[in-house]
Amino acid sequence: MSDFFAFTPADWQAIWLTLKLCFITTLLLMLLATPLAWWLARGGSWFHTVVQSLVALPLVLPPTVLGFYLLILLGPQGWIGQTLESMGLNHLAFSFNGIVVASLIYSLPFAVQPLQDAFGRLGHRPLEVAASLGASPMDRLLTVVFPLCRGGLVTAATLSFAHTMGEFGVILMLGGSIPGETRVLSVMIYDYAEALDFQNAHRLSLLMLVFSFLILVAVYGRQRRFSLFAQRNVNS
Amino acid sequence: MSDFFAFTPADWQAIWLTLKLCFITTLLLMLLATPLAWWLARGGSWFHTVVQSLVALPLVLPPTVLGFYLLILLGPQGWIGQTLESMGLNHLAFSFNGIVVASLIYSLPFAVQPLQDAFGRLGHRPLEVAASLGASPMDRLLTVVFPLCRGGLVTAATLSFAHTMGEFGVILMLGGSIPGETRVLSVMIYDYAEALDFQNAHRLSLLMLVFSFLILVAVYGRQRRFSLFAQRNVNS
Amino acid sequence: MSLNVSVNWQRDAFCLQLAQSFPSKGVTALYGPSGCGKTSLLRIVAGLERGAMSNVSFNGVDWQNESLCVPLEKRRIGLVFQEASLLPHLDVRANLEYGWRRTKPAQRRLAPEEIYRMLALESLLQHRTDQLSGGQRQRVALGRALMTSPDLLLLDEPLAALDAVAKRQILPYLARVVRDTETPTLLVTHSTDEVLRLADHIGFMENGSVAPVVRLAEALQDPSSPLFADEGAVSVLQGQFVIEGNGGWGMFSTTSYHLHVRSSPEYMSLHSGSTAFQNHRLQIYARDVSIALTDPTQISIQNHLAAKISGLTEKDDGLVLVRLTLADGQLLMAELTSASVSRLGLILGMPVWALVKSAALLQ
Amino acid sequence: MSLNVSVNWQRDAFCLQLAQSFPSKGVTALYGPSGCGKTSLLRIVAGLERGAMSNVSFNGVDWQNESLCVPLEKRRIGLVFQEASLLPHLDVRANLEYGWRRTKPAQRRLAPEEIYRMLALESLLQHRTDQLSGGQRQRVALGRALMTSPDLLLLDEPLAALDAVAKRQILPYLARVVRDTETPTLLVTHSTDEVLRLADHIGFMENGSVAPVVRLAEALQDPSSPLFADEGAVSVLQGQFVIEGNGGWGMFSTTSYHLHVRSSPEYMSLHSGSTAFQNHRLQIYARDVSIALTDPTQISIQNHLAAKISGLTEKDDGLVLVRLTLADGQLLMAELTSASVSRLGLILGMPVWALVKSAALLQ
Amino acid sequence: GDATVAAASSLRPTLDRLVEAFEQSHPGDHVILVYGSSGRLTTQILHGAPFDVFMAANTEFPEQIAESQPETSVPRLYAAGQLVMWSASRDAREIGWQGLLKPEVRRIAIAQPDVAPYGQRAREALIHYGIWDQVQDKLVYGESVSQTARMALSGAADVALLAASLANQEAMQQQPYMRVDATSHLPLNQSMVVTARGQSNPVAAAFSQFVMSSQAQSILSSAGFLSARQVGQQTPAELAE
Ligand SMILES: Nc1ncnc2c1ncn2[C@@H]1O[C@H](COP(=O)(O)OP(=O)(O)OP(=O)(O)O)[C@@H](O)[C@H]1O
Ligand SMILES: Nc1ncnc2c1ncn2[C@@H]1O[C@H](COP(=O)(O)OP(=O)(O)OP(=O)(O)O)[C@@H](O)[C@H]1O
Ligand code: MOO
Ligand SMILES: [Mg+2]
Ligand SMILES: [Mg+2]
Repeated sequence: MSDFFAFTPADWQAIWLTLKLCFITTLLLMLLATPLAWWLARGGSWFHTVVQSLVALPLVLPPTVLGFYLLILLGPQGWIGQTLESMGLNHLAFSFNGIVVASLIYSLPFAVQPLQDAFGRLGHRPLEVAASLGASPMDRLLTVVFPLCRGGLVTAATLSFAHTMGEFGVILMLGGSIPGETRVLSVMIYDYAEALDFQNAHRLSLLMLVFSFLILVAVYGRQRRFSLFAQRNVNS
Repeated sequence: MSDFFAFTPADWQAIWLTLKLCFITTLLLMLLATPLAWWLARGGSWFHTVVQSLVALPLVLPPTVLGFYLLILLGPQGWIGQTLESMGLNHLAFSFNGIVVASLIYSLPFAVQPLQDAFGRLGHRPLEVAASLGASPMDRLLTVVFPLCRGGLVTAATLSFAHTMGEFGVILMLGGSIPGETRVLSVMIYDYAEALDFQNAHRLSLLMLVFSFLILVAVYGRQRRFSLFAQRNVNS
Repeated sequence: MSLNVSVNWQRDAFCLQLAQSFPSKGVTALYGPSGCGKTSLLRIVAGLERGAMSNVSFNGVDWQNESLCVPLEKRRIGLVFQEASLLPHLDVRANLEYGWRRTKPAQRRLAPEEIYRMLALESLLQHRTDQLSGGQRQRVALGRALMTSPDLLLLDEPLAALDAVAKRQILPYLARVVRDTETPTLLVTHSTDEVLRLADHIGFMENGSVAPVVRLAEALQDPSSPLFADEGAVSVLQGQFVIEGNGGWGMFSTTSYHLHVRSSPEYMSLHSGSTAFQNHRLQIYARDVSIALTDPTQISIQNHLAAKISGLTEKDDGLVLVRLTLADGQLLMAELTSASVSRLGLILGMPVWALVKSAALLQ
Repeated sequence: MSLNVSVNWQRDAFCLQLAQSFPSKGVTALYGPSGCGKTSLLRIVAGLERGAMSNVSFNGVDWQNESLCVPLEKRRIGLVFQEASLLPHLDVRANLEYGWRRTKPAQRRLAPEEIYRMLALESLLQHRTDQLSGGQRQRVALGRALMTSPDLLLLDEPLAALDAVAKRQILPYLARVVRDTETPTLLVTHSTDEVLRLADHIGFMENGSVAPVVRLAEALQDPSSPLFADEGAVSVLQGQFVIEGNGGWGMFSTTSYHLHVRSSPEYMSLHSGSTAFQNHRLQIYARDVSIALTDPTQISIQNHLAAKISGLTEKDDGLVLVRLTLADGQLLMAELTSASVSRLGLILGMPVWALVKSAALLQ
Repeated sequence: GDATVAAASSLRPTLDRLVEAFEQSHPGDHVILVYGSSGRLTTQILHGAPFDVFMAANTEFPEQIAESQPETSVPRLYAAGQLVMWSASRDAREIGWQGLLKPEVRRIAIAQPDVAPYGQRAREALIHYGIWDQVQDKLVYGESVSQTARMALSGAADVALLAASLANQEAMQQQPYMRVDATSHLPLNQSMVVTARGQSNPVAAAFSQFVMSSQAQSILSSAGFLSARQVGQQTPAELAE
């Protein structure tokens, strides 16, 4: 067993990279998805509908194909890549920043949807109450919206984290599997499996599964305790 | 343009297969996820937490790796596959039924999470009211829970549908890309891209994007109209 | 035949503990201060608090005990919550018809049109529930419960959100509904007026327990009843009522005296056609009764009743509750200042005249 | 200086249309039937109905017009909704302190302990909101609004869910709070009693519009006021009150007559220390006033006032409202049956004795 | 009858033409082509995939299959791949191996050496020319040669080492390629097997025969492969030694 889990330096590098990618992506995603979901939850125009549909679209394409389009767009010849280059920055293909952007796009729907649901169901009353008690919009967000939408936030963050962890098609294409830069665990497991090196594939898969399972249990366990407290409150 | 969309018989076959897969998967998923989400939303034991975490786990593995494990499990050597064979049925690898099962597992979290959120937030009151008016549990489910959790149902179905549509790693591995049986659009697009046949890849990608966009707009548009009606009701 | 409930339920700091039999006929009021457990008790009767250790049986049928729990939808209970809980995805009509559709035709005793009319719901039928004001919502909730022609009505302060006018309009209808349809009712209320108008029995709740349920008339004998905390003591006389002329005025008579009293227009419209009613109840607030030593003339107070002082209870607020026995033996209470009592030299057994300024016909 | 509101708002079938100035001192009651738009009006004043075409200004500051809308949190409004809307993720103490923390220390006029005490919240502080009964929740909501020491209180039937005892206990404190802290208050209520106890001004609402706001005393002059629909007409006399002995009894005096009356224990405890009060209000229900042609003796009614009949209004229910002018010119109303009026031969200008059975000290 | 042929994706689209020719010369027979990475196809065959013939991009995987499924035919070398250098932005022939070290070449795409044979050979060539260590920071890896080609096509990678058969594709003909000297790396021998399942299928046998026909071999060599004859009629077993 201890032998089974004797990770190579390359493994450690990938583990570290994966965690970094997942944390950064989840963080950015929450920052990005929260205002977007709020806007989507509160508005009713056709424009909202269109944006909401666009957010979900990345789901529909096969990841490597999406990755290819991103590669064209974010690479040195693509207009985003070129724009970045002309600003003296690096284009995004084959870089850690690039796969963060790709993960953001790819996991966006998983962050937006639960948040939007939660915000939509919050209703106006708690916000009206807080406003009457002198809370500014930002204050209301932090002290009313977030605590009351905790379930949605947890779901959004968990799904984003897990999805980023498992995603590899986009990352493979756009990231180029560079050790220490874009070669995350999922890519590594994929490579092992392709090379029929199942011992290593099993080892890393198990690691990811156990680790993720523990995170999920921790997160859901906390959330569950909270939401049961809140349950009788629906009508108060 | 008309030329651009002149699909080959193989394309049509894949389109049809994809739609079939998506519809069947979404349908089964809703049937499966609804009781599961209900059970998860109403219970608070550690066992619930564990199950909830297990549901989300398929997200974490790279799809082809997940597909690989499913292949091992559902194929002629796997114990599920063997059990099926010993019952005189076919094992599930490389068959349409197999990729349905794979899609079910892979998209399960996207169906369960929004439903669970919606059910959890429903509260007990509407159910108590309906029970006092003589509605049996099934009746309450159909006439109270579903209408009131419509947002969650729509989100669940939409995410499941889109995710099944875009998913290809699992399908590729377990399904084997057999024309008319498991070669769905996403696999086909992937194949075109692999062959550097970008004209065909673009064509099919665009088809999927436009089609999905239209579905999403239709679904979200309807939902949005409904949820705005319901918004002032949160406290009634 | 009755509703039997026994509960022993500790929930956090609060403990609900009672073993009580509620009459399964007429209206039983549950009266008690905020937080004493009234809502909790109703929820247990409805089968909504499964955590609670409790035994409930209704008309001989076990609803809940250690081994069984009949689900709410099988109990045929009409439930109206403190806050209207309309189903937000249905419009008013669909809310109202929700229970109606689920009631076997043979069990339907009340016609929808009648319920709509008595709760003035006709004009609201097409509305969405979020277009209703608080009072309108509660009316719909009440109507919805009645539409199932329930075997037992549980009302948790159903009229609290109604304005005085609406309340006054609906009360007699509610009274008639529960009486005419013979729907036994448990009514949680804070309002003495509602108790006097609707209740046949009353159970006083305090801190998680209920005092034995008594007939309302009995409860009114007790000058220190919690019912009187708000409006003071009330007497209820039994007699015959005969309508004379219009405006609802008529004569309330017992074997030995008459009172000129008035019934409400709502009452009149409910009983239009008949003019004489046996066995009616007349409610007289003690503060509306004065005492004279001789029968005064040249005074506007019409109803002068000969009585004998059968009790003098000094209260700590400087008022004296005088119990008067009328010629037919019924009890009438008068509230006087102790200054008046000593000025008039009132003592036990003294014959006096009771002057009744106003009285209200109940039932 | 006042609260000016003008609204023209069509919402579905309902149209709210008014241009009204509300006094920015004391308590202004909004009184009207269910569904007449009271809640809608309060929400507009609070800035919660942005869709509504409306102009709102308060003490000279524009809160809302075509081009601007001061957000609710900048208006320093205390808001209590019809249904308690506690923040479910906070416990009672945190709910109460939510607004307090967000109030600049310089603006805090009310100490939390005082608010806790007056609303009996001390024992609830550690509870979760879902452990409260309906009445307890509403008390917390009230306390929470007061904790911000608001410039304007908007109360939407805040006491509707309280039981009679709790209501009676809290009312005088609420009255004192709005008075002592000089917090102008808009109070939506269905209860005449609350109006009489709390309101300085009153605006009658009907079908989306408000009649001009008048002083309460003025509104009480009108025998057909909607306020009287429930309890009948009420007179309010101005005078001096001197406490005599205990139990709250004392003498209410004007230049020309005295009445022996009693104030409530709650009132007493609020004013303990002083014994004489100028300029007090005495509330007398017309149904508590009888008329005698000669000053009767040997009767328990203590307060006999010489008066002259200045009006006789026959109502359609067989009752006559008699307007009496007292020696000092103040108005007192008596409700008699038309039978009594004709029996006594009452006519305009006739000198009579008004017998006041009971009276309540207001303010 | 029908036969299903699983083929390494680097055979696309050459094999399409080959199948066309087969079907013309064998009327009534039909071949269903399933492309994929050699590794995945091997895994699938080991787990019961319904493939009759497997044409790999290397020799190891067919051997592995033959070993674990005894009914499998003896692996047979049918062609060898050729490694080329290609760039979307310039003529690869002018870059040269040392040119890869210049700063304007920022990214070099090769197939993942642990997974794809072309990647393995690319690594060997880079080692052979003594620049493996220097180009480490420039390397990006495609999951297959095809993905490597797409990285170069998109311009995101400045240079790629890939299969001649891909560089011959219409999409890549905008720029000429530079053939990598075959002596700089081990040969890219590719072999095929008729699977255990295909043994009973006459079409599978016919097709595997056809692949070795001169007609098929010339299609392969015109697409950028070395025909079996060019590699020398060695069996994979002999090659391994
Ligand atoms: N979920 C809960 N957990 C713990 N205690 C609770 C809970 N719900 C209510 N309580 C407590 O139980 C007691 C009874 O509550 P209940 O709602 O039955 O009172 P009530 O008599 O209906 O009051 P009201 O007239 O104000 O509605 C209260 O003291 C309350 O604090
Ligand atoms: N969202 C809405 N859309 C359309 N009409 C509405 C909406 N909300 C309320 N109304 C209507 O507006 C009118 C006024 O409602 P409002 O809530 O202001 O009444 P209210 O005077 O507060 O009544 P109550 O005393 O019963 O609370 C009602 O007739 C109601 O039907
Ligand atoms: O097995 Mo391949 O030929 O690298 O795609
Ligand atoms: Mg209650
Ligand atoms: Mg209202």
